[in-house]
Amino acid sequence: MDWNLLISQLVNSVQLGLLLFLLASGLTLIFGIMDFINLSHGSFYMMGAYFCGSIVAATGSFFAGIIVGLVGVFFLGALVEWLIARQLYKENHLDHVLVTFGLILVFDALVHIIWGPSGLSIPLPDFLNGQIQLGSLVFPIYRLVIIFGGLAVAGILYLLISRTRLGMLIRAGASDRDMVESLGININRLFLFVFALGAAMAGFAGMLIAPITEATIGMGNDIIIIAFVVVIVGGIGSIKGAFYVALMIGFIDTMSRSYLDDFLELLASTAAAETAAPAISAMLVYVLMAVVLAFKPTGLFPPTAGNR
Amino acid sequence: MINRVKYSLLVAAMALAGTAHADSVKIGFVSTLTTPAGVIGADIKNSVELALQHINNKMANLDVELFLEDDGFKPDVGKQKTDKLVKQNDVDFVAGYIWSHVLLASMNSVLSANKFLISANAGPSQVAGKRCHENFFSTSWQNDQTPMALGEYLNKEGIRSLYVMAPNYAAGKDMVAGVESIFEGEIKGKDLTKWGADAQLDFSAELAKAKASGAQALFIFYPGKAGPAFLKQYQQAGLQSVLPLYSVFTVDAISLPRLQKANIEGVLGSKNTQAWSPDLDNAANKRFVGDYLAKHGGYPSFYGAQAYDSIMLISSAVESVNGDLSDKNAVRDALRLANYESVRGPYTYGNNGMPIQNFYLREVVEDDEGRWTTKVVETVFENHQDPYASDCKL
Amino acid sequence: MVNLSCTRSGKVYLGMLFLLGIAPLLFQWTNQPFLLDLLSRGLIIGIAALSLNLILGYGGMISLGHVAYLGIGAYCVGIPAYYDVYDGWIHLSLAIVTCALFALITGAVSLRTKGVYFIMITMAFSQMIYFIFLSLEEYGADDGLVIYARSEFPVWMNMESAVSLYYWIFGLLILTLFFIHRLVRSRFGRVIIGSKYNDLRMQSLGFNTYGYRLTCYVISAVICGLAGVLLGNFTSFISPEMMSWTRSGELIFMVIIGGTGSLFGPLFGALSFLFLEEALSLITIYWHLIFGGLLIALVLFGKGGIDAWLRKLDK
Amino acid sequence: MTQTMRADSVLSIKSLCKNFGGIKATDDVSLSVSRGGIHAVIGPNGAGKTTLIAQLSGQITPDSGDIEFDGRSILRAGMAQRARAGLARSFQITSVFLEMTILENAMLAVQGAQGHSYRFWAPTHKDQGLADIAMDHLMTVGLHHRSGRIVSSISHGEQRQLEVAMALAMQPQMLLLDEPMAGMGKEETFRMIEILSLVGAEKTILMVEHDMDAVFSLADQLSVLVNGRVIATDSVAQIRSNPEVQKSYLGDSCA
Repeated sequence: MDWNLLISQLVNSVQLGLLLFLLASGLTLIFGIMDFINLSHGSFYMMGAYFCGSIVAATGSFFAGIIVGLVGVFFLGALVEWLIARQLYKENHLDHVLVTFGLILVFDALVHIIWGPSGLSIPLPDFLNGQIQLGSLVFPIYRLVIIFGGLAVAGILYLLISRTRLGMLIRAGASDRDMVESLGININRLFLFVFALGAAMAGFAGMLIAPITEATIGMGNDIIIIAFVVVIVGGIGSIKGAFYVALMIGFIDTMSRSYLDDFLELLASTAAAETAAPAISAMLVYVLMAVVLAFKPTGLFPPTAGNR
Repeated sequence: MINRVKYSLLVAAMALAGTAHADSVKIGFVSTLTTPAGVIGADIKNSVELALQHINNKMANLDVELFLEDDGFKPDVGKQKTDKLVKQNDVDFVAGYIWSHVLLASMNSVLSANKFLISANAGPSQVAGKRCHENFFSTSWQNDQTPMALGEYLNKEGIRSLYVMAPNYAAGKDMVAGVESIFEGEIKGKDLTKWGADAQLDFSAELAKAKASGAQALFIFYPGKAGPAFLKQYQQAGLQSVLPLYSVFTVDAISLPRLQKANIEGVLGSKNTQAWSPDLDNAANKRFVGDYLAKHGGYPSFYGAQAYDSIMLISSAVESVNGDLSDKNAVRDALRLANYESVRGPYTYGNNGMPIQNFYLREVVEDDEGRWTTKVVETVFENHQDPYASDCKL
Repeated sequence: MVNLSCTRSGKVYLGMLFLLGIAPLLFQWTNQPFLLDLLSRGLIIGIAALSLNLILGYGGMISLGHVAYLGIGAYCVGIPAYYDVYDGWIHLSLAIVTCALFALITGAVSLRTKGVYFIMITMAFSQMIYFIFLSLEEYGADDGLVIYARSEFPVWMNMESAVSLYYWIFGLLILTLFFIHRLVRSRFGRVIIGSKYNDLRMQSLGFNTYGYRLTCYVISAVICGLAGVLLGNFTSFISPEMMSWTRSGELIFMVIIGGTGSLFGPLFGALSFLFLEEALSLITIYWHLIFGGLLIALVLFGKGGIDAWLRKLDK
Repeated sequence: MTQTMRADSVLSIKSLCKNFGGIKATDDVSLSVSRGGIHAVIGPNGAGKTTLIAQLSGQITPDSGDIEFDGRSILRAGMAQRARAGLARSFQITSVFLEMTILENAMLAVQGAQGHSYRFWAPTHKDQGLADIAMDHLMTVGLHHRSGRIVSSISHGEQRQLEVAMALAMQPQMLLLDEPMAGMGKEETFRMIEILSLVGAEKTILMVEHDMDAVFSLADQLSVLVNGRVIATDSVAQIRSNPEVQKSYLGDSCA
């Protein structure tokens, strides 16, 4: 066993898990509170990356890109809520899926028109581009930045949810919407805020990953399905569930990508193992979901509702 | 309402098909215009348009009608579009195809209709070997050849062990097979990563493995958008000093400007192999690259060069039969001669329609105007034929 | 239940079916082989949409994994053909058995969940199938499998020519329509419809709805698998890409565009979807923008889909 | 606790308990419903009446205790199985099929009583065997002349009547009625009392009800449920004069 490799892969899996959490936490809130399935949540991830990339290109400052990008996605989220999502909370899930799928197409095409098909690279400031030596291990600094950024946002979200009045309302909304309404809260404004907050977190995830993978069209469409898996397995509306499951899926995905082919070679020919390994490691996430739902049909951490 | 729409669509489609001229050369061109890979398609489109401009949109005094189709990076869509070109537009030639799996899915539609298929990029081993066809010609290469050239160079450099990474699809497997077939050292490890519209772009786990493997060098094949993403992560992981990078079809005129923008200087000086380079010294190439630079402000990619050649190849055949496309045998014989000024210099065709051509080692350099581009260092293979030609029974 | 030929919408539907029946003659006459292709494809997808509508529209089971069966059906042509087994009866029976088995197993697990969880677990199972085929090096994996010859049947019913294949498709379409028409009016169908509206109530009426829903799910999967056999023959190529979850999403949209829970709606929803896709992509490479906009507008303003619009004729 | 165990009891509930996150919704409930009578369970809001019905019908599984129906424990049977065994239930919130006609609703219930429905071909609307029986039950509740109406277009009271007709159509031994008068006006309540007294002559009924007038005019036996516990079970007259019941229930809510 190569311990250095194992530790590197653990770090990588935490990084992936936190990115997933940033996406999934907003998704699970929107899902839990508004009962709204937002397939286009991944579009905010993409828009975050593009906003940030444009600002970086214009100002040369990565941090300006992050700040302005966050504000931009927050307002974009608010706009989508106000224009479209709000009309649909009372409709059935099928309508949500249809409309938000339409939104994905619209966002992708808009990005294609505005930024072209080639994608946008986001240069990092030099001090983030290097590596850091910890004992015999070498980590790319930026990967650690992603981890700290993700943890910081998770921490802020935790404080917001557990320590503030707003958080109390959000928590209450996730488990019992009628209760919040009966408290005389302006439910429209709460929904608007939650939606925009979720969008901003997704956008933040996009900004974090874009310096590595570039901002590209449709970059959110693949990861959003994994984020949905996180939400479902974690239990709809459960931030805690989203956190644990995101880390778990990050772990499963990274570890299977790094060790599965060696393992499969014990069972099948090398050529077959090489082809099968990436597919099977991608499949494990779905196997996990199916198994969890088979035994716990409402996910691992369903938010406990007062009445049922 | 929808019925009326449907009806008028039907009428429109019929009208569209009815306008086809009898006195024109019809060329269908399939590439990828949407999805992030659309950036390749854009370069190809520019080059095809430039080629048509260079021949004044005429072949043997016939107007050229070009039907550009988008495969959406999906084999089944590519096949659907190919069927449309063959059946509705009744084209004489179908050219293009960036992706091997799209070509494999689509080729039967063209060949069984007794039309000519000119691959401007994809060169899967199946087409070169068992599934070869007399109406198939390539203006690119067979997938294995370029990595073979690289493997040859690695041997010469005395590199003894290698880690290999490529996307998990037809071309990726061919590339890996190509380098493995000729590399004499040890392959320390290999990763085939998820490809397609939702390709894997975060290579953290694989890079960590590659580094831990203790290999002397890293071989990769990451075309399109995955290339820059990979190179960035490679640099961020600080692997330049530990694990020198050798690539095929990854560092090109599409990725270099973006790498330059992102300050990925690690790529400067890196080596790759290719059958073409923008600095190749021949008249056709100078005209192509010069005009492309003037028109679009950047270098054309090898995709563009091959697409440009595909139009020129077709043109040469149409000219030689004086526009009489009904004589398929004559057209085929003319194509087989490759009697045109290719931007890669002269080459010939093997029995399987694959070029027999030179392969060069190229280095990434900065040109006089500060743009990053590639420059030929040496010729690795001369008049190289692909290894599958012997499997082809033509 | 009113008879089809008595209402104006019914007459429109029957008229369109008639047009579909004579379409090959029209296309041959006008020399439009590609339109026949387009229509063949449309009808195959249409059958798949009808089968999805059986569980989604009538049974309220929103499956985001239905294309898996289309893909399994197609691979049931492709894999035997890879071993030079071209007997059509083998292909058909293989597709029926495989789809039924897979539906039985996955349905038994999936139907324990409700609502969004059902949507996601069906998606998970179809992704598994997608990745399984993606991992099968022998059958082309990512690159897909080219099918070099069509399924073989006795001469009088072979599917060699484009027209004879079209009539195969048309035949299955008519059978499917008639079967679903009878099914939803039978005792079984009433139970399925009842459990869509109120599953608890159905149980309290003594129906073990789980069993009925599972049966319905299996029937729907088998129909979709048969459409898959035709799809494999039609495209003569099958790749895992054809089973990705987005394609299942598209299938749902076809059902909604056509009108959920209506007999003919999904068929014409599928045809409109595909024609629109084809037509818009002719106009501009940015066609997704228009298409997406239309989908949004459809939900916000066009309740009930094509079927609802046509039914306005009846009033 | 008053516990009357008679030999001829159809349904007997033994020490039934159900907790929801620390709240005792059903707290050691024991009851016995004798054959042929109307047994009513009353209690304030949140006393656990609907939870009790839900456990009897199989919708909710109790934490402990036993339910015997017709001498056999039905604890392990699912909802559908209990319904087929002759224990029919109506719901507090009207849950007839709004999109179907009155007749179609009743026919579904008849279908439920007639064994399995794995019949895929013959259309039900031509099935005279189903329709005739359904019409009989609709006649009992007085809806037969409106059988073609879509349920969403009839009044709330009529929907409640349809609920009862559907429960009857299952040909049960016993009916579990969850607030059959819920949300009804005076007229409608009166009509329902009439129907239920007619039905009660033939079937055993266990009903949960708020409307005291209705309960007092219909029930033979009464149980009072407060905070998940049965505080009294007795005849109507006895309960009316029971001081504890007066204090804890009747006094407050029926001012």
